[in-house]
Amino acid sequence: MKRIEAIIKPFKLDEVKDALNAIGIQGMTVTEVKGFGRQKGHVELYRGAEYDITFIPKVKIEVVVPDGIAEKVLSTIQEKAKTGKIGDGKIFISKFEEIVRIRTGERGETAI
Amino acid sequence: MKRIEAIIKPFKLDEVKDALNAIGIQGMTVTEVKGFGRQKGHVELYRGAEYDITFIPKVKIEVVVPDGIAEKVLSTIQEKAKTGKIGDGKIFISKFEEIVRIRTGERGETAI
Amino acid sequence: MKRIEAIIKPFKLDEVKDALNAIGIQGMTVTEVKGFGRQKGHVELYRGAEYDITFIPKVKIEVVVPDGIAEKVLSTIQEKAKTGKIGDGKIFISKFEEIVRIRTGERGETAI
Amino acid sequence: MKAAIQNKVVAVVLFLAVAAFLMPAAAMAEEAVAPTPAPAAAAPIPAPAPKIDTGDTAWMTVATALVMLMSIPGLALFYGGLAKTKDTLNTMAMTFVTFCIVSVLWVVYGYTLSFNTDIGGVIGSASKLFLKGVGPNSISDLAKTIPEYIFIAYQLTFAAITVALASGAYIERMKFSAWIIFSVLWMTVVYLPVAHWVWGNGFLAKLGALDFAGGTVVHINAGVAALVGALVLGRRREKAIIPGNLTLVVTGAGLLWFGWFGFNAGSALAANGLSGAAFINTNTATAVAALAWMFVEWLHSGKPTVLGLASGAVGGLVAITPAAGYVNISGAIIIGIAAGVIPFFMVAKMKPKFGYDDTLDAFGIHGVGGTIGAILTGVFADPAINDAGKGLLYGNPGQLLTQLIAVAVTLVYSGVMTFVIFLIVKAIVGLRVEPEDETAGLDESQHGERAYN
Amino acid sequence: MKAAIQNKVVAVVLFLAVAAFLMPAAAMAEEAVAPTPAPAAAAPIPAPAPKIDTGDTAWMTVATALVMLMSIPGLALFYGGLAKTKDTLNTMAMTFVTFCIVSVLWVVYGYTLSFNTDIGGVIGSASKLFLKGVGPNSISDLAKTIPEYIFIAYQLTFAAITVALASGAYIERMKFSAWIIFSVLWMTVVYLPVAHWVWGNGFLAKLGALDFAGGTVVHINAGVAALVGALVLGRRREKAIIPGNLTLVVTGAGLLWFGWFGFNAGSALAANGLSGAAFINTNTATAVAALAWMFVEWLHSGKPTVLGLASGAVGGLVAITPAAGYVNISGAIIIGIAAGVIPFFMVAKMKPKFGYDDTLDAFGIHGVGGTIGAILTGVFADPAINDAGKGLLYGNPGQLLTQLIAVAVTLVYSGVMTFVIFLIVKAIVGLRVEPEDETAGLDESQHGERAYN
Amino acid sequence: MKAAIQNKVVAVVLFLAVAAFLMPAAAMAEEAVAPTPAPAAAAPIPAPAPKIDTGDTAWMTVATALVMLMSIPGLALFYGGLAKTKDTLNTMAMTFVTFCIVSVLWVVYGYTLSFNTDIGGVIGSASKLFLKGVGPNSISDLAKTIPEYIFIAYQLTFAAITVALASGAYIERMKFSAWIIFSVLWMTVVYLPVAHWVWGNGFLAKLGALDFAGGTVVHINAGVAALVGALVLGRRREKAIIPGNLTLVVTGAGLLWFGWFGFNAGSALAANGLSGAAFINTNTATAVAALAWMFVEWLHSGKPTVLGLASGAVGGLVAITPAAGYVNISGAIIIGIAAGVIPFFMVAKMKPKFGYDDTLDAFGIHGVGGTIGAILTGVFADPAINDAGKGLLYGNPGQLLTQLIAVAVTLVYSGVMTFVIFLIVKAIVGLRVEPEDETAGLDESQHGERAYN
Ligand SMILES: Nc1ncnc2c1ncn2[C@@H]1O[C@H](COP(=O)(O)OP(=O)(O)O)[C@@H](O)[C@H]1O
Ligand SMILES: Nc1ncnc2c1ncn2[C@@H]1O[C@H](COP(=O)(O)OP(=O)(O)O)[C@@H](O)[C@H]1O
Ligand SMILES: Nc1ncnc2c1ncn2[C@@H]1O[C@H](COP(=O)(O)OP(=O)(O)O)[C@@H](O)[C@H]1O
Repeated sequence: MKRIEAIIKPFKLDEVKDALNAIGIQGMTVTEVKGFGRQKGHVELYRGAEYDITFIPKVKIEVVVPDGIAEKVLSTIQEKAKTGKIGDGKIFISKFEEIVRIRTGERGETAI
Repeated sequence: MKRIEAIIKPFKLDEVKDALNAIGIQGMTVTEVKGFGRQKGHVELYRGAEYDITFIPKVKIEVVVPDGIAEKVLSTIQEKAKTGKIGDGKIFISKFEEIVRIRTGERGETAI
Repeated sequence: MKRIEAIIKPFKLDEVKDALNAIGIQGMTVTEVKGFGRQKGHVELYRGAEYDITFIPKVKIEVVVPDGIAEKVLSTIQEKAKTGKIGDGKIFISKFEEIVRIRTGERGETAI
Repeated sequence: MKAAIQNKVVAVVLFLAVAAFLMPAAAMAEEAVAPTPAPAAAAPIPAPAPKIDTGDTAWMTVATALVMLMSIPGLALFYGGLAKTKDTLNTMAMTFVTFCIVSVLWVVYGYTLSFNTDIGGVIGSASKLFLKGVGPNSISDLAKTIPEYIFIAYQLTFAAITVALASGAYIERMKFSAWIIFSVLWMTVVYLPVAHWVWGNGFLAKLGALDFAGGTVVHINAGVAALVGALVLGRRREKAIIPGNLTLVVTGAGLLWFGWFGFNAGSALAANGLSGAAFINTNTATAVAALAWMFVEWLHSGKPTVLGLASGAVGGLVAITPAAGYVNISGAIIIGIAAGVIPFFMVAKMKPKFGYDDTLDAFGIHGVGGTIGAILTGVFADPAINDAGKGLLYGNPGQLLTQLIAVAVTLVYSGVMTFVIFLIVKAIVGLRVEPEDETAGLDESQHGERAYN
Repeated sequence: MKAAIQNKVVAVVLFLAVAAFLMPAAAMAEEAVAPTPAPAAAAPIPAPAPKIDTGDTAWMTVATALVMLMSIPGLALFYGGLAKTKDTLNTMAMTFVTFCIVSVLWVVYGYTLSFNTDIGGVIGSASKLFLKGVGPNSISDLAKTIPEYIFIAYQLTFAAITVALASGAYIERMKFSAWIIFSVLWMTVVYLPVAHWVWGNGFLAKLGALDFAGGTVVHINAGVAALVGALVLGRRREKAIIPGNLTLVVTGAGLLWFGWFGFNAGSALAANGLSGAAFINTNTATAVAALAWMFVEWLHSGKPTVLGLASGAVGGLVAITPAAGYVNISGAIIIGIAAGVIPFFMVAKMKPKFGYDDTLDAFGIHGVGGTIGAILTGVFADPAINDAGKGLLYGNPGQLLTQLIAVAVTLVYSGVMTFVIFLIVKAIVGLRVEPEDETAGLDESQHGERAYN
Repeated sequence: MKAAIQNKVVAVVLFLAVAAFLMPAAAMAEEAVAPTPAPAAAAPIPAPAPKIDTGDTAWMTVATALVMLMSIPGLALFYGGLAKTKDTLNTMAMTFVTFCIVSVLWVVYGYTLSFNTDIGGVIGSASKLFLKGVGPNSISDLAKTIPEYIFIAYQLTFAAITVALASGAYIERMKFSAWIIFSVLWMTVVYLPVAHWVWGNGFLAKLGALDFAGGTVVHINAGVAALVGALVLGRRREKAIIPGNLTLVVTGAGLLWFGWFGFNAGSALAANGLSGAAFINTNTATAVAALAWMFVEWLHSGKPTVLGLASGAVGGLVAITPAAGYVNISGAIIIGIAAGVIPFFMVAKMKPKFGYDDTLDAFGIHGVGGTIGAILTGVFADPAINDAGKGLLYGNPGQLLTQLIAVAVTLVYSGVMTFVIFLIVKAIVGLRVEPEDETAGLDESQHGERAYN
C-alpha cells in the first residue's frame, strides 16, 4: 500500500477530488496547510502600503491506495492540479506498513 | 519506532486521548482535517433546501511509540474510536528513521 | 530524499524558517496542530476559576530535502526551535519513495 | 490591467455626471402615464402649520441613524455572514459602497427628483439639485414638524438600503465594478421615480395606494430587481448557501430588527400614537414570522435552524413594512404568520423548482414578503389605527385593487428597467468575474483581501 | 423521530393556549396574599393630566428599541461568545426564540395580566387580552406622557430579556424544545405576577418596595431561576467555560451597556432630570464595577482578563438597575465597587465549592448583583435625587426592611415555581440532550448547523 | 511577580488620587497664557432662559448613548479587527479599560476641571468635584435646555474616546499596565485643559476658534499623542498590519458612523435645524471620503479594498467633525474629498518614508484628518448655516488664522505633554512587553486569553 500526499492550490481541490472519485478512489483526507517553495510568498497591500506574506495557503491531500493504482493516482493528481504557474505544488509518495479500518478492525488492502 | 496515525471522529478525541494516557503514552499531536471514505459526505439544509457536503470534519491523531507497544496503541485507538457506524475512520502505521527531542537533542527511543 | 517533520512552538516559526532559507532550503509546508508531551497542557482562568487545557497549539513544519543536507537541516531546526523549556517539541525524520513537481512533472531530487 | 480599471473608474464617474442631468428629461418622457389627480398623504398625521417640534425632530434624527445602521453594518453582516467565507468581504463591500454612492447622489439629485414638487405625477422638480435653497430652517411639506435636512437624510437611508438589498441575489459571482455602476443606474432610473410615485405625491399616491414604510417602493422593488438580475447573471459554480459565519447572521438580523423600528415607526415622521402603533405592529409581526418559519421548518425538515429564525424575522419585518401604520395587532399577527410560512416554501420548494440562483433569497424574502404585506395592507388597514387607510375588512374593497395596481406597476417597471440596466452594465464592464476568480473567492480577486487571517 | 418532534411542537402550541386562559384564575388563587394597600408610583415623576409629550415619546420609543437590542443581538452575543464553539448557535437561538415567544404572548395576555388594573394586589385584570381597547390615543395610568403602545412595547422588552437571562445557566446541555416550553411557562407563571407585584400596583408596590428598573423583577428573578434550573439539569460533561469567541463577548457587553441606558434611564418613563440621573449613575457604577473586577482578578489570579472587564461591567449594570433613579453619584460608585468584587468571589470561589453548574454564571452575576443592588437601594436612596425613595442613610431604615421583604418574596416564589416548571417540562419533552449530542455540540444536534464554515 | 503587579496597581490607584488634586494647581500655573477675553458660544444655538426641553433632552440622551457606543464596541471592534489575531483582545481591552477609567475620573474631577466656571481661560473651577451641587434639576450654562447630568455624561463620552483613539498607534507591543497609567495621566494633563480651552470658555474659545464637535480637542489631540507615543515606543517586531478579522473592522466602522451622528449632530446640544445640518454634512462627507479613498486606492494599488472603504469613511467622519455645524453641503463634499485622498497618501506613502510605527494610523487618519477639518472649517464656515461661524470664503480670513492658532496650540501642547507622560510611565512600569511576549501575542501575555478557541 502506498500513501500519496499532494500539496495543491486550494481552488483545485474539487477538480482533483472529482477526478480521483472517477478513477474509483475510496477515500481521501484533506488538511489545510500553508507553505512556500519556488513561489516565494506574495505581496499584500494594506492602506496602500506593501507587506510580504511568506506563506501561501495550500491544501494537502492524502490518499492511501493499493500499490497497483499508485501511478494512476499520481498522474491524475498531477494533471488536474496543474495550472502551469509556480505554486502548483508537490506530490510525495511513501509506503507504510499497515492500515486498520476502525469500524471493522479489518487490516491491509481490504481496509483501504 | 513506529508512527501511528489515526483519523477519527472529533467527538471521540477525548476518549481516545484518555485511553492512551492510561496506557502510558508520552505525547500526541492532533490535526484538524476533513475527509470522506465509505461515508460519502452528508446533506445539510439551508432554508429548507438540501445541499451535499462531501468532506466531513475529522481529527488526525499522531503518536510516535517504541515498536514494542505499537500493537497495544493500535488496539486501544481502534476500540475507543469505534462507534460501529461508517465514518469511524482509519489507522495508518508507518515506521521512520529518527526522532529528536528539540529541548535536549536526545535521539531515538529516549526522545519519544 | 528525506522528509523532516518538526513540531515546534508557534512563535519560533519565523526564526526557524529564516534559518532554513539561509541554508538554502527550497520550500516548506506548515500545518497548525495541537499536542501534548512532557508539557502536560496548562491551566487557564475564566472568571477566576481554573480549567485544564490538555492540548497546546504547536506548528508542524515539513521539509523535504536531499539526503545530503538532512543532518544540517536537523541541527538548524533543533538549534533555532530550542528554548530549553519543556514543550519545545520533536523532530521526526522519515524517508519516502518519490516526489513529483506538479507544475513540470519532474521527479526525484530535481523536483524538490 | 490597471489601465483597464482606470477606464472603468472613469466610466463610473462619467455616468454619474450624465445620469444627474439626464434624469429630469428622462422623467418628462414618462409624463403621459400620469392619471387623474387626487390628494394623498404620505405622512399620515397632518401637521397644521409647519413648525419644528423638538420631540419629533429628536425621534426622526434617531430614526434616520437607525435606518443607516440597517445598511452598515446590519445588512452587511446579515448578507456577509451568509456568504461563503471566501466571498464575505465582497458581499459586505457591496452594501458599504452602495450606501456611500447613494448618500452622495441623494444630496446631488436624488432628493429633489423624488421628493421635490411633483411634475405630472411622475418625478420631482430638479430645483433642489445639491439641496439648493435648503437651510437649517427649511421644512418640507411632506414632514411639517422636522427640519428638511432630517427628512432628506431619512429618505436617503431608504434609497440606499433598497439598492443594497438587491445585492443578495448577485453575490459570489458579480464583478465589483459592475455592481458599482449598477448601483448608480438603478438608484437613478428605478428607485427615484418609484419613490416619487408612491411617496412624493406621484400618480400612485394620487391613486391612493397605501405603503406606510416601503413594501412596494423598497421591498418589491428590490426583490424584483434581485430576481431579474439573478437570471441575467446566471447560476454560480457552487450553488449551495454555505454560511461562512452564522454569528454574523444573527448579529445582522438583530441590528436589522433594531433599525427597522426607525424604518417603520419613523415613517410616521413624528413621535406619537401612530409611531407607537407602527412600533408594536412591527415587533409583533416579526416575532410571529420568526416562530412561524421555525415551526414550519421543524415539521418540514426535522430541525429548527437559527438561520430559519433569522430568515423568518426578516420576512416578518418586510411584510409588516407597508402595513405597520395601518393595521391593528390582529392584522399584524396574521401578516406575521403569512410572512413566516409563504417565503419558507418559496425558497425551500419553489426556488429549486424554477432553478434561478437568487443566492440569498432577496426575491424569495423581500419580493414575496413585500407583496404579501402590500396586499394584506389592502385587506387589514383599520381606520381606527389610521384614518388614512381603510381596507377590505372595513368595507373598502377598492383599496385592495389599488394595492394590486401599485404592486403590478412596481413589478413591471422595476423588472424591465433592471433588465435594461444589466445589459448596459454588461456592455460597459461585463457582469461576472473569471471562473478561477469565482472558485478562489471574490474577496481575493476583487479586493485582494481575506476576511480572517 | 419527526413524529416525536411534531408532538412536541403541538404540545408547545397547546400549552400556550391553555396558559393564556388559566392565568387569571391561577392569579385569583393568590389573592389571599394581598396586604394592606398603600399607593406607590412606578414612574417616579407624576405627570398631572395624561397627555402625549413628543419629547418623552421620542425618548421612550428609542429606549424600547434599546432594550430590544439588549436581547438580540446583545445578550445573544454575550452568551453565544462565552459558549463553546460547538454550542454557540444554540446559545444564541435560546435568546432569539425567547424574545419572539414573549413578544407574542405579551400582546396576547402578558401585558394585561401584569400592567392592567390591579386585582387584589396579585395580578392585572384580563380585560386587555390582545390589547383590546388600546389605540393610538390610549395612555396608561402608569406612564402619562407617552402612547400606551410604547409603554406596552417597553415593558415587553423587559419580560423577554428576563427569561432569556436564565438561559445562561442552562446552555450546553438543555434540549431546545425544553427551553421553548420553559420560556412559555416561566414568563407566564413567574414573570407576569412578579412584574405586577412590583410595577403594576401589586402588593410589593403597595409595600413601598423600590425597584427603579428591575433588580428584583428582572435580575433576582432570573438569577434564582438560573440557579434552580442548573441544579435540576445537573452538570455538563465538560465543565469548563471555554469561550468560543471573546470578540463576540466584548461586542455583546458593549451592546448591553448601550442598551441598558434605555433600560435604566428609560425607567423614568420620560426625558428629564431623573432619566439624566439614572443615566449617569448607570454609566458610573458600570465603569467602577468593571475596574473593580479587573483589579481584584489581577491581584487574585495574576492577570487582568478581558472577560473580567466585561463580566464586571455586566455586574455593575445589574446592581445599579434597581438604584439608578434613586441614588446619587457616591451611591452609584459604592454600588459599583460591591458589584465588581462580590460576584467575582461568588463565581471564582463559591461556585466551585458548591459545585452547581451555572454555565455562564447567570445566578452569580444577575442573582447576586441584583440582590446587592436591591438592598443597597434601601441604604443609599437619596430623596434629593428622587423624593419617591428615602434610604437608611437618609433616616429611613424601614426602607431597607421593605427591600429585604421584596427580595425574599421574589427569591422564594421564583425558586419554587421554577422548580415546578422544570418538572413539568421534563415530563413533556425531557430536559437534556443525549450524551453523544452534548459531546458533538448542540449546534449540530439541535439545529443541524455550525457557527463557522 | 504577583507582588510586582500589586505595586503597579497600587501605583495606578495612588496616582489617580494625586492627579485629581494636583490638577487645579497645575492649571493655575498656566494662567499667564490667558489672552484678552471675548465671548464665544460652544453651543451655537443660544437658548434664552435655562429650561429643560423634553425633545432636546430625548435627543441628547440618545446622542450620549451613541457616543458611548463609538468606544465600546465601535472603536474596540474597528481596532481589534485590524490587530493581529494574537493581539485582538488586548487591543479591545485598551479601549474598554480606558472608557471605564475616564468614566470614573470624569465624575470625580474631569467634568469640573474642564466645564465648570472658567479660571483665567486655562482650566475650570474645582467646585464640582464628585459632581458636588449637581442635581436632577441642574442645568449647565453651556447647554440650557437639557439636564446637566446629560451634559456631563455627553462630554464624558468625548473624553473617553479621545484617549482610546491614541491606542491605535501603540498596540501589539505596549504593556497593559503602562496603558492604564497613560490613560489616567493623559486624560488629566492633556484632555481636560484642551477641552476647557476650546469648549469651556477657555482662551481658545475666547479667541473665537471654531470646533463644532472636536477636530482639535479630540482628533488632533489624540493624533499627535499617537505619533509621539509611537516614536517613543519604537517599532514592533512584525511591522505589517495583518488584520485578524476584517468583518469586525466593517462592523466597527459601521458602529462608528452610526455613533458619530450623536457625536456631530449631538454637538448642537439640541434637536433642531442645526443638528439636522450637522447630521447630513456628516453623512455626506463620510460617504464622499470612503469613495474617494476607494477610487484613489483602486488607481494607485490596483484594487479597491474593504479596508480602504472603511478607512476612508473614518477619515471623512474625522474631518467633518469640526465643520459639521458650520459648513453647507458643498463644503461637506469638498472636505470629504480631501479627507479621502490626503490621509491615504499620508499612510501609504509618507508613513513608510518616515518609518515611524503608528500601528493603525491613529495619527495618519485622526491627526491629519482633524487638521484638514479644522483648517477647512476656517475656509468654508457658512453664516447661513450657523451665524456663529464665518469662514474665508465668506469674507472672514481672520477665522482661518484663528483655526491655525488653535491647531498649533493643541499640536504643541499635546505633543510635549504626551512625551513627558511617556517618560513618567516608563519610569513607573516600563512601556513594552518582553520580546517573546510580543511574538507570542499580547492576548496571551497580558491577559492569558485567546480571542478564538
Ligand atoms: N521542499 C519542500 N518541502 C516541503 N514542502 C514543499 C517543498 N517545496 C514545495 N513545497 C510545498 O509545495 C508548495 C508549492 O511549491 P512551489 O515550489 O511554490 O511550486 P512549484 O513546485 O510549482 O515550484 C509550497 O507552498 C509548499 O507548501
Ligand atoms: N483511502 C483513504 N485515504 C486517506 N484517507 C482515508 C481513506 N479512506 C478513508 N479515509 C479517511 O477516513 C475517514 C473515515 O473513513 P470512512 O471510509 O468514511 O469510514 P469507514 O472506514 O468506517 O468506512 C474519511 O473521512 C477520511 O478522512
Ligand atoms: N510521542 C509523541 N508522538 C507525537 N507527538 C509528540 C510526541 N511527543 C511529543 N509530541 C509533540 O511535541 C510537542 C512538544 O512535546 P513535549 O514533550 O511537550 O516537549 P519536550 O519534547 O520538550 O518534552 C507536543 O505538544 C506534541 O505535539
